[in-house]
Amino acid sequence: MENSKKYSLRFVLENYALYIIMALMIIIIGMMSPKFFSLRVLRDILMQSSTRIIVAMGCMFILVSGSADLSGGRTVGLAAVVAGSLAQKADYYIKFWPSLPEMPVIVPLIAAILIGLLVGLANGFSVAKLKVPSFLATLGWMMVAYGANCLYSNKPPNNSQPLGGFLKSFTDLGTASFLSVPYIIYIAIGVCIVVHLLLTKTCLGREIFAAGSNSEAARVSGINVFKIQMITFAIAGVCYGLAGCLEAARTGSATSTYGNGYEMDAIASCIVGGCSLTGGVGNVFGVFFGVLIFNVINYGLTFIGLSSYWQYVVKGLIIIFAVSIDMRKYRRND
Amino acid sequence: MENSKKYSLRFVLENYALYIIMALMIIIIGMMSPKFFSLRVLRDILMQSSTRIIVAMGCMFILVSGSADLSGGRTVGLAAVVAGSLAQKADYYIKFWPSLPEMPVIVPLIAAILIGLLVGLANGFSVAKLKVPSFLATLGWMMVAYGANCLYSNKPPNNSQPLGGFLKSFTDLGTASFLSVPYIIYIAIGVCIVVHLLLTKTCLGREIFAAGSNSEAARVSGINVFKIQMITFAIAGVCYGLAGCLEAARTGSATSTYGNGYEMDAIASCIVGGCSLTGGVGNVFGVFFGVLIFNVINYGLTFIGLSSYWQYVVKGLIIIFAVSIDMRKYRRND
Amino acid sequence: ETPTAGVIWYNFADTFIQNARQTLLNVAKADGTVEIVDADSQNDIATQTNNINNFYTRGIDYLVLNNINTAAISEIVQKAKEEGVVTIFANTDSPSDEDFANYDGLYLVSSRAPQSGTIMGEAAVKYWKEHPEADRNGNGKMDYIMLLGLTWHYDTQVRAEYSIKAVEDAGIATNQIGGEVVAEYNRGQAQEKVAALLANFSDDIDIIFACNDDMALGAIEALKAGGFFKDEASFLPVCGVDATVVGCDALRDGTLLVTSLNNPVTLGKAIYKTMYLLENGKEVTTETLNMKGATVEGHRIWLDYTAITKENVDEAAYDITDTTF
Amino acid sequence: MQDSEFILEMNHISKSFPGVKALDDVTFKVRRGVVHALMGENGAGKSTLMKCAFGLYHPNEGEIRFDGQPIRLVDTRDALNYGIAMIHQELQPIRTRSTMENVWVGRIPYRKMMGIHWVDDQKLYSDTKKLLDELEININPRTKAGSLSASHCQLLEIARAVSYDAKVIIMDEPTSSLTEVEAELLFKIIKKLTDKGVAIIYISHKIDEILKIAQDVTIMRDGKIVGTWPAEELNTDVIVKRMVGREMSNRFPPKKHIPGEVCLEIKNFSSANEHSFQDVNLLLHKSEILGIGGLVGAQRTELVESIFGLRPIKSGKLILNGKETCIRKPKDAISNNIALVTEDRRLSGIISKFSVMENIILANQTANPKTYMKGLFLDDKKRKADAEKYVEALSIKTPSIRTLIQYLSGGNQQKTVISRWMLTDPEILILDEPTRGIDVGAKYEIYCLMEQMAMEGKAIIMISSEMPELLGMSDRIAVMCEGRLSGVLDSKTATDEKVMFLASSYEYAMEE
Ligand SMILES: Nc1ncnc2c1ncn2[C@@H]1O[C@H](COP(=O)(O)OP(=O)(O)OP(=O)(O)O)[C@@H](O)[C@H]1O
Ligand SMILES: Nc1ncnc2c1ncn2[C@@H]1O[C@H](COP(=O)(O)OP(=O)(O)OP(=O)(O)O)[C@@H](O)[C@H]1O
Ligand SMILES: OC[C@H]1O[C@@H](O)[C@H](O)[C@@H](O)[C@H]1O
Ligand SMILES: [Mg+2]
Ligand SMILES: [Mg+2]
Repeated sequence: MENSKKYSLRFVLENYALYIIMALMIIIIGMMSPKFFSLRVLRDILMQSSTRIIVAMGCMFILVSGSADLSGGRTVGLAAVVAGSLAQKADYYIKFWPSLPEMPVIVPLIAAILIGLLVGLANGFSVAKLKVPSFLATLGWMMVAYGANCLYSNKPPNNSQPLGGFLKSFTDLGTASFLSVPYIIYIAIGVCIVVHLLLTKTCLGREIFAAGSNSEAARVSGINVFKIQMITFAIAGVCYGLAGCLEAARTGSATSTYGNGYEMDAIASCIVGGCSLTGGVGNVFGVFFGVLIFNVINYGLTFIGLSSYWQYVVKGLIIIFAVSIDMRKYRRND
Repeated sequence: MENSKKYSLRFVLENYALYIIMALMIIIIGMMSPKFFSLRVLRDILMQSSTRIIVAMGCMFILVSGSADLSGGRTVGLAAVVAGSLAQKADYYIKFWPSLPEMPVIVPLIAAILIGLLVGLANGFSVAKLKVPSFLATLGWMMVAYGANCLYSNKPPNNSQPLGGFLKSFTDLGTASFLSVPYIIYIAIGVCIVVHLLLTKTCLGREIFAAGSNSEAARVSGINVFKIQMITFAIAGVCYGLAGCLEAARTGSATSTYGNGYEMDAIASCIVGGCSLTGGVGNVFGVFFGVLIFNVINYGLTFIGLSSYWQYVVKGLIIIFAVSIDMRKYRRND
Repeated sequence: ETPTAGVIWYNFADTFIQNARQTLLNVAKADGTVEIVDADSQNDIATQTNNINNFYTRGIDYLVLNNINTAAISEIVQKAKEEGVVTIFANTDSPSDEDFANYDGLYLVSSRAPQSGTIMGEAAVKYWKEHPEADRNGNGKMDYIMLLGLTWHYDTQVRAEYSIKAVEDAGIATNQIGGEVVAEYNRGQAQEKVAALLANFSDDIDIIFACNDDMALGAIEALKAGGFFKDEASFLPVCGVDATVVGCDALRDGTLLVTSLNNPVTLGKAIYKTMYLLENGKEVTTETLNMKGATVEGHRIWLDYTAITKENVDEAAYDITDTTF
Repeated sequence: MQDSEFILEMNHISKSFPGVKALDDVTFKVRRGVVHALMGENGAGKSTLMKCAFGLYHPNEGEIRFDGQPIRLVDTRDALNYGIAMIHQELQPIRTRSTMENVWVGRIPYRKMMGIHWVDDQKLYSDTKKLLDELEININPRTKAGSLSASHCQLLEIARAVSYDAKVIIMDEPTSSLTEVEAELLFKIIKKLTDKGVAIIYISHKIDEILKIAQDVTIMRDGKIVGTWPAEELNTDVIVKRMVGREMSNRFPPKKHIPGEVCLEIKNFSSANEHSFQDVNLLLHKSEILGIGGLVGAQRTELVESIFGLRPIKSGKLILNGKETCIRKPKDAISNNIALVTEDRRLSGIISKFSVMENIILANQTANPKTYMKGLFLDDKKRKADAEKYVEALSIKTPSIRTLIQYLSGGNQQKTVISRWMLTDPEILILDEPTRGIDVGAKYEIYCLMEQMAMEGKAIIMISSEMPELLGMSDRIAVMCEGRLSGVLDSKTATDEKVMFLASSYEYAMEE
């Protein structure tokens, strides 16, 4: 009895370490400032997490398939700028495309997604066909995407100014709410559900896992690894494109620096959420939670007024601490 | 005959693809601007590569041992600032440590190396003992190092301003020459030779390779994988620390942003040079060359006056192109 | 052989820099006296060091340096002297009098960075005095959030310092909320940080200073989401710097209190004209330069920041395609 | 339209790798519905030939015909589409996925809805269950492949190959990690398949098996075909002679060693893993070869790995030469002169990116670095000399000692790992399935080396699932069953039946 109880407590602690640490963090912050326990804070955190969740979902595909993707951030940036440039009011005085009429919100959305898809396909082709290691292939296309973004943004009359003057229908995407929950949160959760279904319930998903876990075994079993890699990179690209569009809508602006660093945040969140850089593992809930934990740390530390410098230190230590506790679950049997 | 000749040309093209591409690049740039063929350009490129080479050597240890290291850049930064703060002239008007006397150049050098070592040991312990995935462990310590750097730099009277007023003996480390070759180039080449000998000619080196290639087999063969990981991270840290000190000496300055992004450049150079993210492979010459090719691209594109936006695009495309050609050598036999 | 100027900007991704750069390129192309090649330091001192070196190797007649290595100014000047290249420090911390004495070919073309901070501070003081309700928690102190750009960046440092200095010089006590809030000149980051601070300190915050417009606009978005800017009563003063297009939009909307213009066109033209005058063997004086808002003191050419508010927002317009000088 | 008596024909196939001509004008024809054995020494080119037939390698020359028609295999999908399936010698399962997904990977049953292929998990499960039941394989379809033992992985591979409904199934050493009981199972499966007209290409080094199940036998040597014969015309000696190229009268060297005093004793050894071995007591003498027999899952591997410090124990004592010794990690074991050749050479044996030389000297170099150093640095001469000694002693077939081990044939990789440990000159050598995948000639050489070590006073523990080996080499045979030691037999009196009996019940008193 005694023994089994001890075992089960330890079991819970080890298996839910991350959740427990996050709960503790929330409790500590809440004790320092009870306002933390509010719907508003919850909504803020979810909102701030939403585009990152979408990026992380894209990134998860890549990690599960056994590659790495550094192009996420810059693709978000490129998509944001392109979407923004197509979402301006007709009478805005430095309109990016002066001759274009006002367009329904679907146009910038589709454009952003297509941009993402394009980068994704370029990545996929370089990795799957040209056999460039994914780290380098996506680094290369990241540079191209960023360069293209700078060139695009610099086009007169914009001349690298932040884009603004977006249509309300567009900014609503990122700021308006339904039942006091911002659309953007629905969208992020929707993406999570789709990704979850895709990865766990469809043949494609299973093949992605198989190819990522052991591409040699997948190949000899007749899986078209080339196709799988193209599709994963394409899906990831679509996620980045969507996130870019939402990022522009949410902030009401876009510049070429948008998205910078998101790829690292995404990879980190995925790994905290249980993905591995060697491929073949990952689940939507873990990654969702991985993003959340980073955003709770970010938000919480700012919330209590900790200086940015200390935030870096504390954040780094929390990550190492939390993950090292979390890792104990894999060591139980030796 | 016919056949064998064809084979051998193809063989050369495939096996030396990167070198050939670099040679072509140099020839093209030289044709656009003949001044490129000068000793001064060569010296510039080597000088600009030198700290990068040292960082990449550190990074190579980590990759060979089967981990990844994101902390390189920020460790360089921290070491640069600490070294700089100990290398100021006694009468400099915003002296970081007003009460310290002028010290011999060995003091900041040792301090920088110790800082690097410290970060390295922290990384190593987190990976080897706490079993935190190296990506997250080094990401965490990178944040801590950066936060510490910001806090340190922000100390009055410095208030986050770039450190300057270094002793000549210190800046000489990075700028003075012997036989018209800058010291810093000797140092970088010296580091390469030491690393080469260490990796290929010592038991430790072979054990690092073994542990990186198949850690389970290495463990069964009596290799202390914990020790190996600690040592590799420590060596890498020492390289970063040294590089940080030299970076401060070379630029005559140091701020908390020093080294930002060096880790990615280093990893990219290593992979171009033949390392793999899955561990167990890598050689000094390849990595040396990997760094060089990036620096030739950077230098050359600036030299011909290509706008930096186009540089991103061109650089990204060159990397993908060059590496995809290079990869053909692995496909010769199916 | 047309003389060549090697121009090094700290970061092409910076809107202001980009416009100054473009202006300089346009003017040079139209005029043809001096040819421009430029390089991007990508916000990194080591890269800047490389760039300087590369230009010397390549061979240039003028070096225009948007310097970020403010700790090594004397060394840079010394090296320029040795290379015999006329050097213009552009929009950065000024070399010292000794440096100018040391090298005759040294010039500075720059805004007075502290002005941008002072303009924010003075606008804040004006607002504070005109609006007794501005002390929202009634503690008699101006409770502010300071959004920092890149921490070590000279502009950030002086903007933060001089805005608060102007407030305190006016006899108003201040209180900083949230410590150093670093948002890297970035709108999204500022938005997220301010949202978090608002959730906790909503009733205390009296004003937000931002070291550039992008961060100010991020703050405004967060404030809007936090229930501000619904009407007169829910106004909260936010100050920015740069007078970007979107910044001016916010002035017109009545959300941004003040910004200041460091006119990139003036900077680009002043740099070019300085070289033009030197090429033609003329001295650089306020008169020979003959540009609005530019005053010459010895080899220092100072450009004024202009305070921009809702009233004079049209003055913020500039045209980078204008090549007259 | 059966216009050919052969289902698969490979004509004049050649294939080269850098430094080796692996296949040299090989012609190989397989009749319908028969078991066609392919035999040859390690490195003869058997796997390479089969990889060509499966589209994994592309021959430099030659033609492949299927059902009389010439075919071109761009990749394995083409082979599978034609109806060629393969059990791979060196393939790992998809460790992170379930058994059932491993079986059906690439062909997962689905239901189409809204144009999307939704996995039909129920069918996936029931199909797998049905298949496994039919084959009498006892694995839960939902078990993760990564947690299956080597033999279960092999059974999984077999199930997968069968599931394709192929016309030709290539089996590359399917029984190398199976015990005899499981091998019998495979033979039953093969019988069923051939009855349905499926042709089986069967590669094995176990001659008894071949004689039992094959109709045709092709023998290869050095990348060439020696010939093809009906199995009834052959016997062990003929096969060996044709494979090795010389007569081999004995399968085992004569036992000359005489066991001496006790050198290792384990008392009440229990694994920290409660599902593994419990309360094991065992003695090992100098100059003794102690065999350990048992069925798959008997926890033999766990036991020896615990002795070696690879796995933690909960309780028990280990007494080495009369002294109680604590071994927590392999390094401790090695410094006590214990060596272990592990069961799974891919997982814990070879360093695939190392050369043959470095693989051979790895353990010894780690334990005694000074041996290989000249001044501060490693001395290649000494390293080379040691490596070459064993390449010769075990006739490891490799273009050079600098060739990466991953390019060696399976059997030669195994020999390399064995040499690694022999080189450390241990007092106690533990071998876990040492001759897995090794040809008869090389086996004999390994047995000779074991005998020689025993003569020198060393002790050897050998886990083996090959009954002849167990009976032929051991002085005593410890038999395990479900984590318990069920008995120790003296090999002079031991028989197949006695071992099998003990292997299936541990409530049996010690004999001795
Ligand atoms: N990918 C490869 N690269 C280089 N050499 C190879 C490769 N694959 C096989 N070889 C070489 O081809 C020869 C034949 O190898 P193969 O694997 O076909 O032997 P095998 O008959 O299956 O032997 P075993 O009984 O040990 O499995 C060997 O000398 C081997 O070293
Ligand atoms: N329940 C299990 N979960 C995970 N791994 C297992 C389990 N059972 C056995 N294994 C692994 O399978 C391998 C062989 O298992 P075990 O020791 O039970 O068999 P054995 O009798 O040694 O068989 P063999 O004759 O194949 O060596 C070991 O590496 C062991 O860790
Ligand atoms: O000079 C650097 C800084 O310049 C400011 O004018 C600008 O607002 C900031 O974005 C920052 O770039
Ligand atoms: Mg107040
Ligand atoms: Mg084989």
